Amino acid sequence: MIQRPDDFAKRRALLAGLTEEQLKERFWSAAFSVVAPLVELARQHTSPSIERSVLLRMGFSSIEAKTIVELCAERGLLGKGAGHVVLKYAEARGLSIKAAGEELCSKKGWNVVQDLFKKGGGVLDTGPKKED
Amino acid sequence: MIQRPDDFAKRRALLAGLTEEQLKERFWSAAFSVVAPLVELARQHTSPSIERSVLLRMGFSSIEAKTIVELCAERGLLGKGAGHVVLKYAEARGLSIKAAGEELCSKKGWNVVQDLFKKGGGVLDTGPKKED
Amino acid sequence: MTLDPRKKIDIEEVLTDLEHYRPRRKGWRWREADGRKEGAFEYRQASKRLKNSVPLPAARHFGGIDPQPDCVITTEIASGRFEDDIRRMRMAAWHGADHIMVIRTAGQSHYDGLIEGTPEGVGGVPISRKQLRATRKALDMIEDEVGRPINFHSYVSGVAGPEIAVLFAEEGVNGAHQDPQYNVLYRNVNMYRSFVDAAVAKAIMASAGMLQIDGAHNANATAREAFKVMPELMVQHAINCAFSESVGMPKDSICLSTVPPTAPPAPALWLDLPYAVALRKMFEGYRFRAQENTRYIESDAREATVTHVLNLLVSRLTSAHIQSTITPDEGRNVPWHYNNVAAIQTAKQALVGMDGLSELVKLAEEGPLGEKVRELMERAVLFMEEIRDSGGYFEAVSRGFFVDSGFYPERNGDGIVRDPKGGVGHGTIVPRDADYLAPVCHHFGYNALPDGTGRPCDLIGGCTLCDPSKIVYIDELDEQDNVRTRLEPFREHRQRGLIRPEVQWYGDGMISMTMFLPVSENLAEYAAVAIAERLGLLDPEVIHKAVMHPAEGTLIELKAMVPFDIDPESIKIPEKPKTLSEEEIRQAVSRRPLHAVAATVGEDEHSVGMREIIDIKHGGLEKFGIRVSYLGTSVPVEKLVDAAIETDADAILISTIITHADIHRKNMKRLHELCVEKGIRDRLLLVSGGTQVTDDIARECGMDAGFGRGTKGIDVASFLVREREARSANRGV
Amino acid sequence: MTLDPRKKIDIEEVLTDLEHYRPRRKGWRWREADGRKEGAFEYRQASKRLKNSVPLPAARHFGGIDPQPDCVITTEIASGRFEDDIRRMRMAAWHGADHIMVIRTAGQSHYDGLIEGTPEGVGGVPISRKQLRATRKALDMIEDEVGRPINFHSYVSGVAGPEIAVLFAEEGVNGAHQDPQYNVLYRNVNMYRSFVDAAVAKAIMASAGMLQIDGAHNANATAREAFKVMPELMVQHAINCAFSESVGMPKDSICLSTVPPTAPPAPALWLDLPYAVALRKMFEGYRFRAQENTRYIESDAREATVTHVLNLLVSRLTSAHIQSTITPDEGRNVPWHYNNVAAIQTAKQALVGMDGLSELVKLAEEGPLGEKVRELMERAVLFMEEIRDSGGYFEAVSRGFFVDSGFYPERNGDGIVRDPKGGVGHGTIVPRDADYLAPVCHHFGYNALPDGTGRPCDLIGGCTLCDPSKIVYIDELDEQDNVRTRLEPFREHRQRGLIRPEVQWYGDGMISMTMFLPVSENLAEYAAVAIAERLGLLDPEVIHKAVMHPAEGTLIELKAMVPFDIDPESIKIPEKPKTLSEEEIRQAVSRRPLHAVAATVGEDEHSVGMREIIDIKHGGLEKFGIRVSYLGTSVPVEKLVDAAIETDADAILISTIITHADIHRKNMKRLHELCVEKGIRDRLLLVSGGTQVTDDIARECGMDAGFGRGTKGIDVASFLVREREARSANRGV
Repeated sequence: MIQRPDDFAKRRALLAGLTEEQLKERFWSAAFSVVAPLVELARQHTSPSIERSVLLRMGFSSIEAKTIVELCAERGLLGKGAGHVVLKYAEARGLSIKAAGEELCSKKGWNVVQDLFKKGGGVLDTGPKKED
Repeated sequence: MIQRPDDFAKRRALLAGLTEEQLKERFWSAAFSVVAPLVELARQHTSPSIERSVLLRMGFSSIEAKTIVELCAERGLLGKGAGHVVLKYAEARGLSIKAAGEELCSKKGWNVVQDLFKKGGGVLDTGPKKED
Repeated sequence: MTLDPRKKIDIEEVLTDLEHYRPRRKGWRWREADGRKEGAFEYRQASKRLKNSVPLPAARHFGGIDPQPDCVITTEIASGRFEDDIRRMRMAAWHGADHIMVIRTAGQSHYDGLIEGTPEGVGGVPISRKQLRATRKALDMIEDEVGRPINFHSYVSGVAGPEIAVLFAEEGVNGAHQDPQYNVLYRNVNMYRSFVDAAVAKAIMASAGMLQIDGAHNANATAREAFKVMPELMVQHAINCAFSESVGMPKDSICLSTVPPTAPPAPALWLDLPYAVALRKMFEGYRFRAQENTRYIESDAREATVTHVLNLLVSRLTSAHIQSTITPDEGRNVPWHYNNVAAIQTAKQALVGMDGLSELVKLAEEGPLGEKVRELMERAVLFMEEIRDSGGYFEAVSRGFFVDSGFYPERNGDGIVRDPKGGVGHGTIVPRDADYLAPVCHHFGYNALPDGTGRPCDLIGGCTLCDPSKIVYIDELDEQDNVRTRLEPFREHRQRGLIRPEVQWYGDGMISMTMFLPVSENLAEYAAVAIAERLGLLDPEVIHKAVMHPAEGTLIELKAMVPFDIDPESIKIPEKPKTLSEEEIRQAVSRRPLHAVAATVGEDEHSVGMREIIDIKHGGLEKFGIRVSYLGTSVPVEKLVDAAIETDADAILISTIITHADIHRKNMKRLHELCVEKGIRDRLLLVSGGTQVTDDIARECGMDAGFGRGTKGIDVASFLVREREARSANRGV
Repeated sequence: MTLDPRKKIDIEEVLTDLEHYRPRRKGWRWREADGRKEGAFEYRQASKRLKNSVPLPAARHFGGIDPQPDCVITTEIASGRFEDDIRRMRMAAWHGADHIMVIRTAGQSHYDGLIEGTPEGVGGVPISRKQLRATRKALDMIEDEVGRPINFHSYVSGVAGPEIAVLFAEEGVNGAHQDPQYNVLYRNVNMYRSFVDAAVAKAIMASAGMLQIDGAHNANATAREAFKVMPELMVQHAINCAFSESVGMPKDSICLSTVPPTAPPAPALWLDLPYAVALRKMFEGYRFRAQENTRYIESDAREATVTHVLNLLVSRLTSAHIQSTITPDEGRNVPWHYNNVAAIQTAKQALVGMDGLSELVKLAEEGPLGEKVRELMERAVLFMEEIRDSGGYFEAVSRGFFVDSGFYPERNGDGIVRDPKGGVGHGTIVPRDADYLAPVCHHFGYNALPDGTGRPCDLIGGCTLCDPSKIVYIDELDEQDNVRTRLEPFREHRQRGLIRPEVQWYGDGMISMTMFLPVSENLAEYAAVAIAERLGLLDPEVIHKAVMHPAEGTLIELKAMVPFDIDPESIKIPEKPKTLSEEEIRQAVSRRPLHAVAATVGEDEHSVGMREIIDIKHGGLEKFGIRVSYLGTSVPVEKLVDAAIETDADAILISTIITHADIHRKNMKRLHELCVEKGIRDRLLLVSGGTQVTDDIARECGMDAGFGRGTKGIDVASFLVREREARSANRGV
């Protein structure tokens, strides 16, 4: 930012007449406006760490989670959800979740997965969706 | 003092109605009553240290002052004032204050002093005058 | 598994069967408020008493009370080895800490995934499942020992936030730092990635009832003039608060990390108090963690302590749900464990000392305080609105809105600038497709769960948050860098109980030395190191210096390593004599009366100790029927001997405190010699006491016994009765 | 004779021609109030700036300001040797003390007369004319050096009060303790003698404009439960105030010595604040000296410091004309000189930190505070009235009214009892006869001056108070025990500038060591002594211990003597390189541009230091035309090297603070090695900085230079320019 002198006296003119309660309302209203697009961004995106967190919750080790997410990402499948990938593969092959994941870890079954998600899913992007 | 429970609640009845200013007046009035006899005691008495302080102020060394006061005390002359003794002796002998004190220090001239204060002055006492 | 206060915690035992250990609870615990009496006093801001604890030193004057303040007290632990952390946590808990914050190893925030095992860390420990589980297990034992829940805390930041949040939820971590702004500004993590991850992490944290602490205080620590950053701090707090609430975190789990922004010689309260008040108005309903100011901590531990107390004053004049502590050696090195304890003691002492303060004084909102509060609030509103009106948060960051050293709306143009298309993790977020699915519970964001799904994890037969048996435990991945290899070299050392100083790790040998040298600063520093080297200490390093006067001298503190152990077998500890029973003493005295004369000698007006030894009301000698003639204070030794002869006493008791020029020794010797001269030494028992007296010193000086700090009447009574009987026996009486 | 801040005070010079030295002023001096700006701040409770001083350590963040609080700050000095006292006073004055209180040697209060010469004291110095004159002479030099009047203070108590008062008035002592009750209760001086002497002493003190401080605070230090003695303290203060006023002392020369009566873990403010308020109401118009609580000082310096700050808070919430300081080591030994400085720094720091506090908060007199204030005042009134109604003061003392541990009117029957017909000096007062005469000025009481006498001393041609030339100076009485014999053994030591630590006296060799031992309290104490002995230290003695956990370990502080000197000739101090002039640097850079890449490395967010080195606004590198690409914080070393290659930089500057596991060394080595690997080491200047970095460490780790705390931009710029030129020269470029 460029330098700017302290022009508070001028800027506060807008606020001088407000009660404390009004001031707070104004602050929080602006704060929630500022975060709203951030929340929306988060709602509509995922990340490697998020997907690993899903796999952890599904009972995979951190090592397995890392491998599966990497393999998903390479195949453009993160937008489907890595857990989703494992789940669909397990259902398709009649395996337990755990066994399905282990197979995928050992790089088996990915062609099946690709078929299951024929559309292929999102590609890596570099910013928020709305900016794409 | 014998033990006594905290009967403040009872005792304060006397004071409860007073303003803060009245409370302060009462405190200081009692305080000055308590010290009045102490001040009077001090006004009417002297001590070896007081008399030495007089001699110091007259230009004697602490060693001289100590000797003169001891010799005065032995002769019951403290009640006259040790400085007074030196002064009278100096006047009687036509000596400077300093020279007079030095003579008295060397135990000379005390018979002259005794004559100068024929009444002999007070004796050591063990308490305030009014209690004698 | 329970701890015995007399035994060290057994790390081997902690590590045993860790695979199956489950935390016994989740979620944050506040202290149980308990305005109540302790000893002679009533407290207005106290919490439940501890079962085991170490009170403040001065507590011995107040019956050993250890009142606990109302707020949770934090200690930050960063030894780099979790096995040493655990011991430090136990010490901290005994002094009143119930929020144990474990600092992560340097670099973990850029580690894209979880660390497993127990490698050694730098500036903190690698946070891993094994480390967390072992620590939580130890803390469960420690909380039983002290009788208060202990909150375990670490960091859900960096590029692995969601995973770490899951790990924390699974392993019973009770609180965590989570603030996507921290990643962006101070860890250079890509801003989109930070916020996307944060939402998921926060949702998981909320599910486990964790308390979230934000990261705004870092702006304080980073800004050039921390006291100008106040409007921005409010903005940063609000962004994290609003974002957290928006993703479903309850307001009372959202805690602001606030720091009084300045420190003396600045007029600290004049700046800090209005800010604290403004925050508490603006953020009503949220929780407050009052952190210490670290921006201005230098190497002077005294200075850090005083500033800490001023910070605690701000807490007491406003409010704090959590009171953080920073070790007073923060300005010189990685914290040493006894400094964790020092900081906790300072917090406890000051908070208890200021108990009820806000009932005694009121904030003067009508004066300059109110004006400054209002001004800060207005500046914060303007800041937030400028962000909104300038294209939003990402735009603001990319334009250097944050950590500018101007007092907003003033701008110095030196804020931190981050590129939205840069930073760690740039290019890694992915839009969720229409059929995106995450078949687990407490997941945030779009999730195309099939219609009719109950719990999301029903799709997979349960997730780890619902069924912890599914959690996969990994022990170690690195055969060299783990707790067992670290413990091995000291195995025999531990078993033999060899003694070596430490400040950070078992057996590190580090000590500190403080010395004044009557020379200038520069020379003093090198001379001090030379002294340490000549003493045979290793690696001496100056950790603090202070000019007392440019020419008259310099105070130096240095650290160095002691290069040897002390074998406890080689130390002779004199046994503490057992006392007789009260009844035995009373009978002996009633058979044969015992009379003592007593006084403090020299110019010692400290009669309290002696009077406690004598006085019947304090269980002193009189209680057992021993008659004591107390001659008063500053009594010449001669007078005591005369009195003993006159009254045909059996004993002389003297008390002395001044150690200057060994006056206590001289008085003791004089007493002994006088009694010899007067031919009464044989029939008199000579006893001396005082805080600096030991039995050895007293005996060297001709006394029959000496008693130091902590002596009770019964100790002296036992000695008198026993010694008199022994002498009678010798004389064949 | 003036002092040079770069030179030690020369005691030989102070002693020269002392016979003819006259104090240049008499009477007490307050600080000159001066609410004013210092650096970025405005102070409401500040006094005039000092000419020379040592600021607080944190002042370096605020332009080195050293704001001075409004109130006089006291330090108490008690080394036992006045020649060492003087050095300590100089150090104290540089840190802000302007009230130097010299403690008297043990026994002097029972010495019936004046001491002459300079014998060594115990717990203080023998107060004599020579000692006073030499000290005043030194203080006159010191006050010129610091630029503020220094008040010199000692004791007019004991059985030689009137003489000492004369001595003080003659020698320019500015303040003194005088309270006859102190003699009676704590020195067992006969009560009649005490009051008779006191009246004369006070009148003389008043004549010289001395400030009088009373002795009531001793009841605090003596009572078993000091917080119950509050009504009595008010009574004691009032008796001395009323007595002093009655003998002619002006109200504003009468100063109460008040102490917050309690300390944590008691709810200290809850008890101390109402008491402080009650006192200030009841004693309006008198002066207040706020003394530290010493009743509850233990051996823990940290604890003492925190309690001190709470005491300072009481002063700031009420008022204090004088703020006393007690050294934090009071609870363990006779104060060490650097602890005098520590306590003064604490007072300055806390007072400045709380500048203006009473404008920000108001006493809540409507609540419990007001009730408690009223109660204390009422209890004091009842106490005073009971004395009056029970036969007066002497009767009250003889019945044990004072220092009873009950909360008046409660009585525990354990007060101090004194016999009116006993005590030191019993039977020595004499009634003044009708013709009693004292031919000197400022004499109190009956004086049968002849009619028409002008000044009383006209009778003798002037007294010493009117004509100082009459004062008789005695040099030494004891040929063995005097300052010259004490200085002799160290004459050569001083001349050669040999270095030995000290804490009390020149060359005493004493240092302290702090260590944590992972064993129980009892074992730790003996093991610590064993360690000190094995290091070759003499007479180790434990001065503090603190249980960290009963089984996990104990903190030990011990003192011991270093048995050798360090010869400064044997120490090699690396020379600080002189910087180039700004113009030289600018020209060199304009001749040949210089570009650096810079970042903090590792996980280091402490960018302030680095930014100050770089930033044009802070006189950093940019100011000289050096271009710096700042890459931010926590930047991996690899990235820096890449950036340097990309931009063809001439230098890489890194900053690092964390020393844990030697991360700073590792980062430096890694940077060096990477540059070697990439083949660019020769063309790059590698510089590292940080508070823990030294040039030696940096060079060891492969850097070209290292810069530590206090570095300025010009230091780094000079190095870069010089080193680049040196290299070019070597390469023949």
